Amino acid sequence: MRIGVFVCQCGTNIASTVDTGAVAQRALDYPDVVFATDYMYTCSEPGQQEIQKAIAEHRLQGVVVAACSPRMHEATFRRAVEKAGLNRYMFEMANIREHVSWIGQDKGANTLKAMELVRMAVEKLRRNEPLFASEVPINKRVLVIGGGVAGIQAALDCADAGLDVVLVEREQSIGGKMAKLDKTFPTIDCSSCILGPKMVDVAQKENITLHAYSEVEAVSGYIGNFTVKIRKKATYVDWDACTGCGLCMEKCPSKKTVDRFNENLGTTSAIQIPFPQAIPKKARIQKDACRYFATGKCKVCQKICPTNAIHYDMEDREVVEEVGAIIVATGYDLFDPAPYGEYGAGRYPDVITGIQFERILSASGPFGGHVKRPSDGKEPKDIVFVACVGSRDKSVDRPYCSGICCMYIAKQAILARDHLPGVQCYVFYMDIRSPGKNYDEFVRRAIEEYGVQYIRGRVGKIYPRGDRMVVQGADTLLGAQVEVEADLVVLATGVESSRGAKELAEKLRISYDQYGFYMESHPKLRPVETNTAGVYLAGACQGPKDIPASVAQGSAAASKVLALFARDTIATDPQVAGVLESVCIGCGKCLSVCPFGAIQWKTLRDGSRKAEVLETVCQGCGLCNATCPPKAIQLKHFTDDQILAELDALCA
Amino acid sequence: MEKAVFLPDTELHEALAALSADAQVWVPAGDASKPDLVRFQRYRPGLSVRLDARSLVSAKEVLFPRSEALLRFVKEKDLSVPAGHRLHVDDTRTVPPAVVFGCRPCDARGFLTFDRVFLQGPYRDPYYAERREKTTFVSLVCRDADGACFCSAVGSGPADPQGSDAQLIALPDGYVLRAITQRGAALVEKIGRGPTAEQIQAARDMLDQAGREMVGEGSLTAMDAAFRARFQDAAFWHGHIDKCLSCGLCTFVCPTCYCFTITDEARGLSGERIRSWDACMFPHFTLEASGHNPRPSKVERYRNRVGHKFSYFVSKYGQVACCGCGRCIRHCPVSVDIRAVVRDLPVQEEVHA
Amino acid sequence: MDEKNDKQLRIVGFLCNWCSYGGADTAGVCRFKQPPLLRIIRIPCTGRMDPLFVVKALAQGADGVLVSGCHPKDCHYAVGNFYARRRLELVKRFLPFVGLDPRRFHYTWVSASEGQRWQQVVSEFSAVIQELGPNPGFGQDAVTENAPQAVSSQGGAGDTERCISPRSL
Amino acid sequence: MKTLHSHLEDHFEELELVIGWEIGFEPLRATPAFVRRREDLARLVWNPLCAPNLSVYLPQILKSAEKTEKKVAVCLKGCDTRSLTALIQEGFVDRERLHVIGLPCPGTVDPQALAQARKNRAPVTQVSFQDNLLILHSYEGTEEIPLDSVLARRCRRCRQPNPLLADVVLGDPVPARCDAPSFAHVEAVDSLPLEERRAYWERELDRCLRCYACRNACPLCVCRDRCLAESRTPKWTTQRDSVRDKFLFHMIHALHLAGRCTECGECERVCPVGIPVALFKEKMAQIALDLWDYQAGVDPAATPPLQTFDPSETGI
Repeated sequence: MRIGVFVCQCGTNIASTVDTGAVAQRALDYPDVVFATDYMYTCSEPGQQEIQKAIAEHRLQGVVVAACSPRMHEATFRRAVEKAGLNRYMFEMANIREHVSWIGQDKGANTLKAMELVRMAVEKLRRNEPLFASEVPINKRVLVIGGGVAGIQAALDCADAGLDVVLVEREQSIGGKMAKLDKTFPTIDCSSCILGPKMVDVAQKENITLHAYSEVEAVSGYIGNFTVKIRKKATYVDWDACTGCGLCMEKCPSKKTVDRFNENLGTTSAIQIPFPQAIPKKARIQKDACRYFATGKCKVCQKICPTNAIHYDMEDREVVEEVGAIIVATGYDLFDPAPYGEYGAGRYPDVITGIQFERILSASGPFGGHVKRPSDGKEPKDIVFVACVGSRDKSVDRPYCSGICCMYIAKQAILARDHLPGVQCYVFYMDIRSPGKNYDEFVRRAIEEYGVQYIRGRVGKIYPRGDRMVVQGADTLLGAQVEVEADLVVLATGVESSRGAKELAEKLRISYDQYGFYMESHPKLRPVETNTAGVYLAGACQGPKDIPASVAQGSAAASKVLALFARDTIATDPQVAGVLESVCIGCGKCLSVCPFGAIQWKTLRDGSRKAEVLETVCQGCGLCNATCPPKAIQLKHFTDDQILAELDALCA
Repeated sequence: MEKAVFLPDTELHEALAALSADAQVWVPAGDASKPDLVRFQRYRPGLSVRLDARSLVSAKEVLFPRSEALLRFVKEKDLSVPAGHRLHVDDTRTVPPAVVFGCRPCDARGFLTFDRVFLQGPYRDPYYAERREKTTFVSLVCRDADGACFCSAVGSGPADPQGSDAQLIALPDGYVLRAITQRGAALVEKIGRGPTAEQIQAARDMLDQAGREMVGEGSLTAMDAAFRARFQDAAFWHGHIDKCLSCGLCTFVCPTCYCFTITDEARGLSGERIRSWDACMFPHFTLEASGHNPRPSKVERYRNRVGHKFSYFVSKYGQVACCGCGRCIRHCPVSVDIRAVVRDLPVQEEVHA
Repeated sequence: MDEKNDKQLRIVGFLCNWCSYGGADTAGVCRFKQPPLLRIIRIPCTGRMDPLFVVKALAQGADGVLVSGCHPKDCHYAVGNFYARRRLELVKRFLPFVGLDPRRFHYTWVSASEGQRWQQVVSEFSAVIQELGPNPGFGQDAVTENAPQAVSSQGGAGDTERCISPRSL
Repeated sequence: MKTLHSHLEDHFEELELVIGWEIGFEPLRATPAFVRRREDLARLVWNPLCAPNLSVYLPQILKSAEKTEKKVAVCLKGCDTRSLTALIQEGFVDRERLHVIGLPCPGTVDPQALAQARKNRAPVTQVSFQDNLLILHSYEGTEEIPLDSVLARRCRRCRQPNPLLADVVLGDPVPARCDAPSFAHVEAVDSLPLEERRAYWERELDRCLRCYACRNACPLCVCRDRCLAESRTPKWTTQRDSVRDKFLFHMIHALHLAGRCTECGECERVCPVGIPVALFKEKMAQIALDLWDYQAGVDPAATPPLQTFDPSETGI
């Protein structure tokens, strides 16, 4: 190999503490180095031209640049050598700025270290091989998991662009948490009025396939070519036949079924359509509440159904969808306040959660939009809101801020005053977090126009006194203990990761943080990508988010998918593992450790079993390489011989 | 006895020290921590010399080191020449005289196989030749054959002088050392004292006795044809070889296995060309560049080992490439018995009642 | 100036590309001064770390070996460092059994933003290595009882460049 | 060995092959026997000389054996069944194709120790066993040597004399010599100062011939012809006869056995130059026990510790 070495002075960034000329001179003593020089700014246009000129003049087959971090300019130089006709992987960088000149002032020691780093780079380069990206066709269908507002937005954007969309929703209807909200902050517009049309859109788009009351069972494949198994859970109603007329609900004798959509505040029938705007608007039998399933007798719904849609023998069904990209928009769940025993949630009917209050406020809610308290149906005169229940509290393992509660408390207080002008609202809070557009103004309105009393301090205890509740807490601004008597207490429960989030992450092979929120690829610059290529995030599954942020992310994820699908094929990173079949012993250790399921069995003609890398799935971590006993599987560009060459350059 | 001296037990160390003055002296010696672990070691004062014990490994490494640099090379960078460097090769070597003292006759005889290949074949190996010329073999007439020994079966015996320059004959209080070759005579002159007539007589008696002793049953020297006839008999080879682990122990302890591999061990611009022991029981031995291996399993490999020693070498050089030392049998982890394999080679006529 | 003929102590660093290599970059960008012993080999993930690299480096005389990756649960590849820490801890505990000084091997987790922590890790480990001095390696100065009649000096020391350099010819 | 013979006689029709032991070229040598004909069953023996761990043959034999209804019978001592368990765990052996004859084991003889314990020098012509006594006959007379005085090192620390898994167990259970894993020999090395430990291993490994008997006798060394120690690409070791290259080979072996070695001690038994190579793996086993409370070859359903991870693990 003919190698050229270019030592960058980086102005004085390197040259002031490294003798770059001596480093270049020394490089000429290394094997295969036929050209070496130092240059003021190697990354500049003339600097790159210098490299390209030397490649031509000295017939270089490999290039080492000793300069800044490869994380900074490896891509730049790879492009430069590629333009000059070299394979982009016949290039190595020695980091003599961040790792040498900037961290030490002893010029002698720095120069020596720079020489050794160049030597290591040369020795590695001598064992480099040209690598070529392969192209795989893209299946231009997209799977959206989760039919909340983020998922709906993503699905609609993709569908508008002409893509085939598969939308999977775990619940009976799409709409997510937003469908349960009465109004939205800070505009106080009706939640279902703005979400409803989008839900209808989903139902009407011909290129959206909706699997409601369904869950993702398994995901295999890789970017451009995923295979997804979806389990359609049994509803005991043939949705092709059901017209959503609601006759069954009327006649169903099991009217005492707990109404989950209404957050357990009311009752419904065993066969149910969760709410009037549900999409799809189809009935489902809740098996554990149904008289027929309990006793074998009843069948009222079956008799009454005008389209004969009821089938008690229905079973779960599996469908398989092939897609090229996946958007995960599985949303969030709300913190269960049970750990706060001193607040009495669940024990006292008039201590409720924010989402329950949302249903109370809703015209389609359990009380038809009349603000009443659950215990006796009386209109409350005093309402206390308690902020940060399950947020910013290490004692319940929820140290993070849920982001939305400050705002929804303000909204609910305002709405309560709208509904019952005489009601007095109190808010116990730690800090008010209202950084969105028009958000702080909204909170100020609650305080100033609606007279909501904000008390800065934590609530210590909530207990009944007569038919009212006593809220004991501190007012840290006054430095005094306060006690407020209220008819209704609303706990602003925080956001937590959706139940089952971790299990789904395992199926998708994406990372999640310790609270179960999915990890984006980069917190600033790759906010909707994951580290699994072809899987994108939208909405609160990535972390607490309000509606505008979720919608924005839904659109962002859709745009990522559209960008991906703008091409017909996808180039794969060739720095992946490869198997030398003649050495593979078929022990399967690589298969068992691969975090991406990128290795599969291949049977040779002689019947022997060998590992095979799915290059498009492999992410290039090298775990298999470290695990393989005979080292038959090698991570390209980071092979054993390449790493050993670097090591041997230092000591042997 | 032409030239003989008596070496009392008490003067053994003195004699070895004297020989060490102008030669490397190799003796069977116990390990410091494991006295029964006897190997050939370079003599040094305090070494626990064990002429009474058989060495685990043969003395082969004295003339044929486990690895040796055939040459050293340096590529001197010079961009004015097309290669970008000038190659400097250094194959100078210094081989001091050596003495192998107290090996068994089989050990010394084993080198006759080496000689055939390294000295008397179409190519003379200068590395081996120089050592061979400068090394004197003093063997001890063997009186303690064990169950693995079979020197007589390959045409040798416990008093075989072939390959030895001098012979030690153990007496109760010392050794009679008798020269066999000129080189041996030169060595004998340097040590010991004049033997008494009784000592000479006792040594003669011992030699006679040892010379008549048969170690190992039958003869294994004329198996060439039988081997060829058995070559394709898979059941035969499986029957004997299923238990073989395919390690290289048998070849590495063998005094006559001379196969080697040559590799370049380089770092940066300099390195060495190494010759090191190889074994026909190893997979890489016959692995071809295409990836094909004509001896894919232990059956083919072991068959080759038997064939080489008792057939191919015989037809090429007229002698078996085995000295009957029994090390391969004695130390085999699963006691594969090459004698039994060779003995069974001839197809037995079915005896009908 | 010749980097082979000095008394400089050397630490071989194996750093994952995503976290610790970035952390070392961050330390550089922040100009956090560090002793000049460390030479970094970039690997994609600590999951790529075969514990044999550690053993081989120390056997052939690296004065120190430093492995650093993403904090557990922050692995770019989700689980690479979970595997790595088992393997690295195993080898850390094994080294002293064969007489290799375990103080010469350190593994830790540094994120891309922890420039200061990186400075601290390098400074502290360099101080340990300075204190320990040169690593004898394994078999480097072993007296081979049976030095054969050699054609040349035995290659046991491994560093042929030290035996003969172009200049000595 | 009536029971072994009669058991095999009774079941021979179901068997394709029986792997057991027979007397080798001298009475003190038991060697593996591959029996395919009924009349050869009589050659099989079972006694404290039956040292080889026959599980080493199984992956290869099962691969090449014809896929018939018939099974391969294998005689395994207590400790050998741990090796088999590990092989099953890793998918190298199909349990269904085996007929495992488990043999409770009183311990095996260390030939070196036996040679030292003998007073007579004459070759042994006949051996018999009685109540943990070895009775050796030679023309010099009869000697009785207690088995306990000539046990192999591995057997002195045995905690698995009885088979863990078997289709049939022949013989009465034997009490284990150690209740808990014993690492006394490892600890003896650990008690040396660091420098001396290195010097100790340099001295021991200097003898290594790189004949790879230790590797090939190891039932868990599943790479066989693809061993990294002989590989030139990648090149971890050179062909030099240097202590460091030998060391690297043994480190490759030890690290590949980490969390997998069932401590059968075969590597050490077969070493022609007496290097206590099993200590490397015993040290690995000690570490695996300390760190993960894991013992190899005990639970066929377990995953070896380096093949898995635990996010909640702290302190490492």
